Amino acid sequence: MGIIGRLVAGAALVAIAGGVLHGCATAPADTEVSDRAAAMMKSSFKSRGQATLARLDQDETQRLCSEYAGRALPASIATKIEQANLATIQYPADGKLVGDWKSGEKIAQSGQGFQYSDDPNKPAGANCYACHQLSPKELSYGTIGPSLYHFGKLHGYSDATRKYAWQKIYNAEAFAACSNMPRFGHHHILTEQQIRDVVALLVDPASPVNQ
Amino acid sequence: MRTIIRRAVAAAVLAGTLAVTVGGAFAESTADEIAKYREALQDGNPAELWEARGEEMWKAPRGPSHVSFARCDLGLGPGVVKGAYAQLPRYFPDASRVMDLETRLVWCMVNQQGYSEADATKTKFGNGSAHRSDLEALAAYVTAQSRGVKMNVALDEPHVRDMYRLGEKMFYYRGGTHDFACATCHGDDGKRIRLQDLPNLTKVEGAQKAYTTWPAYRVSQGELRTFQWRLNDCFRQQRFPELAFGSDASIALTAYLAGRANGAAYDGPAIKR
Amino acid sequence: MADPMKIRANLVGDSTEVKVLMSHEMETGQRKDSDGKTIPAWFIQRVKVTHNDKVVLAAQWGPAVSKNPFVSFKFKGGAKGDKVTITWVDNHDDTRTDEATIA
Amino acid sequence: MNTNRRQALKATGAVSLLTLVAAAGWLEPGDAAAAEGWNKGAFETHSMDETMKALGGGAPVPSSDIAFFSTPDIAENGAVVPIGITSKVAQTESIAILIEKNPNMLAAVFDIPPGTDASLSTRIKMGQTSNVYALVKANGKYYVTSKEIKVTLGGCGG
Repeated sequence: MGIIGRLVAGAALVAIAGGVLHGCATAPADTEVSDRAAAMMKSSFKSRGQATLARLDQDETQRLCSEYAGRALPASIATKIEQANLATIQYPADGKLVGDWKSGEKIAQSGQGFQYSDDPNKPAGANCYACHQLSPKELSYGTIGPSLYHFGKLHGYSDATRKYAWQKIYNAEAFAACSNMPRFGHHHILTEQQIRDVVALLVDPASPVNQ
Repeated sequence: MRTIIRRAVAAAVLAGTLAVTVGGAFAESTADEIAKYREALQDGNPAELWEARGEEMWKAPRGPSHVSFARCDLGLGPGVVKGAYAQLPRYFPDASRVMDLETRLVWCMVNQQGYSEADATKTKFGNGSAHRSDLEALAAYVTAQSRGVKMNVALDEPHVRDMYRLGEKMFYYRGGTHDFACATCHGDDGKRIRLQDLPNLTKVEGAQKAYTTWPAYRVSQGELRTFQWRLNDCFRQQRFPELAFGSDASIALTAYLAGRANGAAYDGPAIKR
Repeated sequence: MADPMKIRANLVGDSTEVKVLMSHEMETGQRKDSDGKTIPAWFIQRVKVTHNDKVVLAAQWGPAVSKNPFVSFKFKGGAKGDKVTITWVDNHDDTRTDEATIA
Repeated sequence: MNTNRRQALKATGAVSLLTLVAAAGWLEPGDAAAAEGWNKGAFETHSMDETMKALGGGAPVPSSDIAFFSTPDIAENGAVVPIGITSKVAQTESIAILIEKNPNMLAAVFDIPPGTDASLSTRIKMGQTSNVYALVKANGKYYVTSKEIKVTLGGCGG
């Protein structure tokens, strides 16, 4: 993501924080426990390889989603999280959103990347199959997210579908506040080309997902 | 040539029997077959090999002080093992700390057997016969002595209660490059990651089923793993930094999950994928 | 020295059911360590089970038998109190013998 | 484990291993060739044809008298795949397990003396989805059945 993009995102997230502080109904005791838990984690985890202690520092989206976890997220906060995250989404300069589904399938299969046990020089995967059904050939798929089998076929092979797939992979919080799905573009988990390839896996009529 | 012969034989075999799975398996039959797989494993659990080694270790004089665990108090009195795991973590006044089984074993090794902290925790997680973990063997033995005993973590004890509440916060703490919290994978009913069922740890039944089946022999690793390992490796996959062995955070999260398992009969060490 | 086996021998009807777990790496010789060096093969090659000096099962294994091997089988002629003896030998010529009483 | 068995195990330690196996007629003490009771050639084959040659037999006949039990169609992990085989072929002398796509095909051979059920279970490793063969030797002849076992990927770090 470009520097400008980051600044915009940062500003948007600061704006959410301001709004939340006013409407905050959390009991002081609970905040105190949260603060102590965060401090305890800082002293109980240790940096290892690429996974440094900085990973425990929450951004505003993570903080709010943790705070409201296990209970209903107020609509106003959900909207603010979604708007702030929508503002982070970057698009390729050449406007090309769709790559090679075959490469996308490999990315969808791979769970490598960002663990302290992973080689930081190897490209990360998106591990889509951990949570989603995609190609019917892969029996070993998870169900944390919805089935994406026939994604393109069902949504239509339109520009709108392609753009939505790009956005959702780039930053899922833009559409579903506190989604379980990682923000692959926003956190630079995938490169621009990798996102294109995963988009292709979803929207290319020739992809096994649409057979 | 070789391949051709092999194929020919295979074809002959296929033609001659109906024992071959017909292609096109789908989700329900996959789940059924995985259930069959797990059931078939129950017949012989290599965790017993760890239990036997742990029992020898528990009874033998060890360390620079050459004393056994006979004086080690897991909460029910010196040397008492039966049922002890079902009440851990608990607050130990002699250590002024809430401890889980592994931290308590280390405490006894350091304070009674004369080991240094570093020596006691040198091989926290074993790796093959060249790097065996005494702690994993001891944990296998101690936990097996609570089989069938109902989980009964003292949540009314203030120190334990506090750790439970901190652990609950940790459970929902999102962070890292992937925004994961424990709750990301363990906050809903009936979910799987790949083909692995994910217990919903926010529900009592889910926490009971999960907590009471650790430690476990992991067939994927050929090792017996304790709950400290379970948490350590979850956080690795969460893309978090490393959870330190026996750290307060590890005990807080254990207290939360063990406390939620209260009332269920302990059923480990188990065997798992 | 290798760890003891865990042997269960139970009379079921007129058969003795034997279940044994052995502590062994069963290293295939196909894996590499973190430095990229091949880990040498190390596995049990032969197993022999006897009851009253009579062989009731003999096996030859390759490295495709799982780590910490498990075998279950039945033989006829055992009685409660009899001994079942199991010996394995691996490719390092390391060996281990344990016995259990039929219950 | 009960204490009795533990004591039994300890008592065994006192018995000389060589005495024990010599009594069983398995190894002769001092026999330099003792270690050769393992059919090296048979464990280094890559096809049914080669394996049969190494075992000294001809092409096996498909038989419906051989069956798998407690053997799932899908293994959650290839490191431990439970395999149960029962042979109803008369005079079964041995049962072998072969995995087509493993680096070496033969996994294990069990000799079944008279008085022992021609039925056993064990656990084997599979590198990938493959056909698994149950090969039975009876009265000097070979019989076979097979099934495909799928090996799945797992885990969030996979």
